Amino acid sequence: MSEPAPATARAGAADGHGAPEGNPDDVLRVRNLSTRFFTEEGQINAVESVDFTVRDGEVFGIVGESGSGKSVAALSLIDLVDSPGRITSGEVWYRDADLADEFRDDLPEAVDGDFVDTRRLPEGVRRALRGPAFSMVFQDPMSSLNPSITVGEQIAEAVEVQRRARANPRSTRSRTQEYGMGRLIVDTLLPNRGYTSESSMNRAIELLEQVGIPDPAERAHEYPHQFSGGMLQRAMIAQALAGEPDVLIADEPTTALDVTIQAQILNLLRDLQEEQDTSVVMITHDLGVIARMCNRVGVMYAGQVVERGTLADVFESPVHPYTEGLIGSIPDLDDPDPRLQPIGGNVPSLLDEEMGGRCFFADRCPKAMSDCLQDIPEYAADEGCDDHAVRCVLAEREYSEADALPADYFDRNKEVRGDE
Amino acid sequence: MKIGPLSISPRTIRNLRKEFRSSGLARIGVVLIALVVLAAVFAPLIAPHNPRTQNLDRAQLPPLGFTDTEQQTQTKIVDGSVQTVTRNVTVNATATYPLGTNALGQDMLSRVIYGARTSLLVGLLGTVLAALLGVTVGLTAGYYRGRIDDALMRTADVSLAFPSLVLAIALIGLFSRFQADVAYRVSDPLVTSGLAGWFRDMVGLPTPMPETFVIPTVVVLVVGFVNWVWFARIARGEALSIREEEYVKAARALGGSDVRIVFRHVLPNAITPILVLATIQVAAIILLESSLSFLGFSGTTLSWGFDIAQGRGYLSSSWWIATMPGIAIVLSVIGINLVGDWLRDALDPGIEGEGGM
Amino acid sequence: MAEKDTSRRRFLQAAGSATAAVALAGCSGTGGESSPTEEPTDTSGDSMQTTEPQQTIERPEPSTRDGYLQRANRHCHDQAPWVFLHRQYSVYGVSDDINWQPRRDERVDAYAIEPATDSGDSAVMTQSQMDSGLDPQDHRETPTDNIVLQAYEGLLERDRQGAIIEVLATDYRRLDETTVQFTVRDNVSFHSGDSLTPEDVAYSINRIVKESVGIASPQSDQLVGVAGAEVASSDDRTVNVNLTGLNPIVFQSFATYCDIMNKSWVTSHDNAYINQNMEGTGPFKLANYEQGVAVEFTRNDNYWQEAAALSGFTINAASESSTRVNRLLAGESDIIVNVPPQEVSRVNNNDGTSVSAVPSTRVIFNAMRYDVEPFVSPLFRQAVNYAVDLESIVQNVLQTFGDPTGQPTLEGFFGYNPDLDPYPRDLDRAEQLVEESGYAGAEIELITPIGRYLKDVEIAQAVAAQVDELPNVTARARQVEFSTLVSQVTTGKIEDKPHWYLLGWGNATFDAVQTIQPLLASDGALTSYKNDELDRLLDEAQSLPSESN
Amino acid sequence: MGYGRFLLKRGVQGVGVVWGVVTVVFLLRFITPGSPIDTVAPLDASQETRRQIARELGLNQPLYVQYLDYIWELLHGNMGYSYISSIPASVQVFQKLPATLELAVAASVVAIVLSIPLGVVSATRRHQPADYAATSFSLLGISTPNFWLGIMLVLMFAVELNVFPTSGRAYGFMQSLAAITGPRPFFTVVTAWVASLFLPAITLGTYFTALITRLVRSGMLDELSSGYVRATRAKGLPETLVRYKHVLRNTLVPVVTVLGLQLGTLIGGAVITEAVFAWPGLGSEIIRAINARDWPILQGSLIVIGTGFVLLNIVVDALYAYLDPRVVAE
Repeated sequence: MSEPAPATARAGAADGHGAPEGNPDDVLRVRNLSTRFFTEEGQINAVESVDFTVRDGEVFGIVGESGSGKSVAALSLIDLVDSPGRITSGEVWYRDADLADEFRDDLPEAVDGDFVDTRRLPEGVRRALRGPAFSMVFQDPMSSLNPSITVGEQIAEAVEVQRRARANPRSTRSRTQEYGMGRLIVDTLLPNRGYTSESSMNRAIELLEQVGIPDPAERAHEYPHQFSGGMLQRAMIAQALAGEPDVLIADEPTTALDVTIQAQILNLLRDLQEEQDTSVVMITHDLGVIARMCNRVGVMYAGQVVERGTLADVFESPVHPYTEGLIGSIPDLDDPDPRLQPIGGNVPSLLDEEMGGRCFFADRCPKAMSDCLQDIPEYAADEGCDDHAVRCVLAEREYSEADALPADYFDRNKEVRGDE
Repeated sequence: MKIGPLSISPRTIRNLRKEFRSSGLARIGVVLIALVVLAAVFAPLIAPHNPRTQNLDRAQLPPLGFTDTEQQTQTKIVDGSVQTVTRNVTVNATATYPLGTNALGQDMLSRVIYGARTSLLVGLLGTVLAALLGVTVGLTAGYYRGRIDDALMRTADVSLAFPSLVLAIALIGLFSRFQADVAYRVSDPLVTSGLAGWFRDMVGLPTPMPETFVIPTVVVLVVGFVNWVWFARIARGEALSIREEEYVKAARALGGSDVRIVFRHVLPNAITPILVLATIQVAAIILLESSLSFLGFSGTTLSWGFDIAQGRGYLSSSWWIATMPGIAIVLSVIGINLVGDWLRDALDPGIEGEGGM
Repeated sequence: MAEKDTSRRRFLQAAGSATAAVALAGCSGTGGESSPTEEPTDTSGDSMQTTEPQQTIERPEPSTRDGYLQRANRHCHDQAPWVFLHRQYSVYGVSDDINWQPRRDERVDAYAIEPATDSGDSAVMTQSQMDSGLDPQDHRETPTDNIVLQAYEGLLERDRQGAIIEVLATDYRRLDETTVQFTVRDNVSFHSGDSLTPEDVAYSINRIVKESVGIASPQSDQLVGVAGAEVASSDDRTVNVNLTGLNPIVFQSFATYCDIMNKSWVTSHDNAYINQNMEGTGPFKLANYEQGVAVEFTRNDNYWQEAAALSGFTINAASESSTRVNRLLAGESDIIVNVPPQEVSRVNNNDGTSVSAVPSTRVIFNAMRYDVEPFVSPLFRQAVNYAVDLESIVQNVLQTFGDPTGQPTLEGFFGYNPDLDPYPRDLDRAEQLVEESGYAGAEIELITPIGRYLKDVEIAQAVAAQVDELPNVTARARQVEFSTLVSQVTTGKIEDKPHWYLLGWGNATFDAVQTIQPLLASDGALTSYKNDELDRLLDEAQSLPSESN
Repeated sequence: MGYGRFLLKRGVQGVGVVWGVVTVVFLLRFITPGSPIDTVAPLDASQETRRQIARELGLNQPLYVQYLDYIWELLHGNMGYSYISSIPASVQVFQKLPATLELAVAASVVAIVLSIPLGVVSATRRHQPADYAATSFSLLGISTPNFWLGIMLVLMFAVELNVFPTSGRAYGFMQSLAAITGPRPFFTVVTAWVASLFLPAITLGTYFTALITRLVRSGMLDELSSGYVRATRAKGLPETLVRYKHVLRNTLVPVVTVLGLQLGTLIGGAVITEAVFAWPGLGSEIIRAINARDWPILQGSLIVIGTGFVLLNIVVDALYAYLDPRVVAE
């Protein structure tokens, strides 16, 4: 077993043996996860050495501006990063005793106690975790459902794939049942649906009912374009729950919806989460959603989790100036101080070549110091509590005017480097 | 950039540049098209021989790099039966005829170069005609909608029901019976001005070039006429959506005349997909023209399709006669298609596979 | 006398115009006349004569029909209303699996084919086109002829040498000036089993010549001068044929035309049926008919003569010569028609196939309209002839499958003038003649059909290129569809014709008149020329008895 | 709107288009120079004969009477009689139709069987050798005139290698079926039939293979980047299902539309392929009819093609609506 390692200086320690230390309630421990996109313009470091944990039955929030890498981080969890993106390093430890037993002998380095590192599992197995282990709700329900297949059928598919998987748990083949082009041609020409069964369709209808869709039996046979946005998001949630996942990842589930609908969907998610005791990773740019839904929260900036901890830790005693800025930008009804403090500057480029070895927030940071011009590890924010961690030198020392960088430091450097 | 009343936004130009830089294929396409255009325009300057001049003694010479073992057959009729004496003669290629010669001893390279003229002329003129016709119909239908739209689009449906090649051979075949002149002969300015002669003397190719060039007018008219539908469909779609734009509504509210609105507002905004379609259509019409000349429905003998049809009878003895013009067609159509892909990727007008051969 | 002349004249004129389309289209109908009547006399040392202006030489008035026709040919040679080109050959590709000799009249009779190897006793022929329906009396072109003649027979036919032989008639004779009598063969049955009766023969003749009987047959003019037929005696099996006047070539006509059909079969079916089925007396009967695709025959085992050697015969078509050759070489076909010169060596060098060729009855020429500038000048017309290198065209374009000509009439025909040689190539002389004609600097355009005659386009392009070499004439060739050209030359009005055009003319009668009359006499159906002297020579020739007929 | 009503509406529109086709075909004879009498009458026909022929063909009637007559006869299945062979045009045209259909169907089968896997491979292995090969092939395919391709194939496979017949059609589909019971050995017949069909089908099919490969590739790339693919994967659906049941199926929607529009190209391609291979179909018939001015045959052929085009487009629309339910709703 691993030694008790301090939360400090964890970032660089990629020893790769054993799951990171944590709370026994953890269901997911993400460590040092990096995802990069290799584009014609260059390498983009969308997710950079991210660490966090998710516990049983809690809602973990990831908050950040758009472009901060939070969606990519979510996709990395479920291994859905598309080319040209690739997860380049890191571990995703997932607690599943059965799975751990199965691989304990064959892949000892991927198993630690009840935890398995999904990154080290064979791809087929990793894929098989989608549905029963992880599932995801996406931002735009309109584009996240196949427009040419009925809603019920799509949910039934999700049910069916798990039904088949249970019948033969470790064979990925059993889920496809040789569903290839030949079968597609038959399915296209003949009006029967070759994949799903009647029972899975019934289950789909149940699920639709569960997420609060009226007349589910009829609506199951309708197509996505016949649904309203809110209804569609409910259907998406039903689809995501079809596999009874341990971890449900909700990527901006309410952003594309009317404000009035947003609350309904959040309530639904909350209710279902409590009912089914599922863990939820809630990804949003909306601090209000975080405040309302989450137990713990991670703040992302430029691909990194810059601060994480319990809701109270982060909201009430933020350490990182970025977190402070974020929270400062919420109008607080209790404290009618009219002066909001928006964060100056723009989200930084994630192009590898343009990211120096420094705190990425330094160029926008009101408290930037010369210490910030180096790689910043993760520090424990509060003594004795490794739950609240922050990537900022301010966790270790006080801000000092003397070390402050000149206001135009980054502008000058840009000119020197000749960047646009 | 300003092209007449049509403006192309800087963003479009930037996209074009970006796509061009990132796509080697687009560059190949531009080079191929440039070659074809240069060959077509400057044919009288660069063709090594007069494409019509025959030299029966030099017939069926192989292209450079090949030798041909020709079986010279002397035939005599004795009592109604043929007696042949065959001897094998090795025929060597000469640099004078780099692509060989055909059965009449005409230089294949010169014919391929002049054939580019016919293909390009018919391709461009036919496309312009089809575009004028189709865009007019399409804009009218899309702008006025209602009954006019219905009537015009049903006409388009009827027109679509006749495959363009079938309609083209029917029209050419039926109309050219009594009016034998299916072609219009124009004088070649490069030759009549003496420029070609001067240039050729200078580079040491003193052969006189044909003073006139044949434009197969009936073919141009027919290919233009049979391909208007594709333009009509695109233009109509664009007009339907553009007429709902606020600025068009505003122009209408201000009492602008329909013609003015269409020309000032609708057409310029519909021009991108039309241009992309036009590019693809040039390729389609070049293929159509070659098919027509291959089938013998053409107004000129200086055409790739015609040469292929002629060479077909010599496949076993002189494969190059049918092969060279075929390669010319393939390369020029590839060039246009590559440029079409480039424009489509850069401008993204959302047309796919419209327009046929 | 004069009246009689006129009527003969008119008769020939009608015959000429009627055969026009047929002859043009490459479908000479008549069988080979008896072998060439006379060997050409020795013409050595006479060649200079042909290049002299002939008008200056006094020649005695001829006294025979042959003499007048030879004089007419000399006139044509001198006045050069055409650019004289060549005599076309019929070139076949033949598989070694069969024994068969080609005929001059372009007909392929499967009865004359014998299997040569034991690779089966059926054969396939590929011609350039399929039939225009199977009614033997409702067509007039060679491809259909070759199909219907396998199943239908006439009263008389010609053997390979061209002599008239009896087929469905056992006897034929002239009763008086306007009546001839045929005796119909007994014990002949149609494919259906019906017996051939004199009634069938009379009906078949009437179906051709009388519009009121059956159909308006396009073959009526092939039997021109025949008014009708009736059964003379059923017991004697005789049929009398009534003529409109004295018809010197009536038996020749019947030896070529008039297939005999079964009257009861014809009258009980509609045209569509008759065009898709066959009911003849011939050595083969129809097995399968796919319109425009193929016709399959099987042997008629009840044939009145010895049954055919082949058990089956299939005719299909490919308009592309290379396709036909490929079929022959691939063993898909046993006989193919019209092998182009460039394919000859391929066919001959291939194991198991060879080329078989005969000179045909077709002459290829470029007509020059006498009424338009610059062709109005005989000097200019001669100049064009001198400019053409006929030798080179025959050698290089036709690869020797052609004989150069210098007069309208082909060697071996009645009226052929053996003293006339083809024009030699003489560019200086041609240039000088152009200057003398006063048309220096003329621009002329030769119209040619595409693919109708062997290498027609290439020949026209060669001619144009050679004439273009004259420094004082610009010439080029332009091709048109054959149907376009035909529609222009057959209007009967000289103004509708192109100024200069390539044409071929098949004349199956082996008589000079059938070429000169329709093409060059001032009242010819397809004429491009008008000259009183030539008309006079023809009139004289037609008023005299013919040794050959 | 229900599926049935949707089809009914398309059907009614189709009838209208067919009527337009018939009208155009009828008028074609009057706007082109020359009279049918010239085709039918002998060259030396008298004025009386010509008048007689005009009466027989009904040409002495006013235009609208001829038009109504023509439609009336058409409705009774009568397209007139060939000027050349006297055979009813309907018989002659429908005799030629199977050969052309056979060619078109074979080419479509070739195209679909080859192109969809090619397109799928190309899209799913983007920027890999397989993709480059498929992309190059499709570029070449849409740029090569099919008559030239046909000639080259004949040169290679029929003349040089002698593995396929050079031209013509052996037996045909129906005769091959009949050979099961018929006197000819079944295997020989079918082999000959398929062999004769092979090169023409490849010649005609190549353009469409290339075209569909391109459409499938670009369509699939578009679809693969759409949101539902990620969602479908996220719910645990195996890649095969994602790729075929979801992505490919949606890709086929625009492909089917374009193919509907390209049917004319298919028929036009068939005409020229028939000319290259001496294939005895409708295309050869049309060229013959044009050259011979055989109006009933030409008109009949054009009407059959036009009607076939309309019918096939209704089928395509039905398929389209089936694949993409949003269409019916519009």
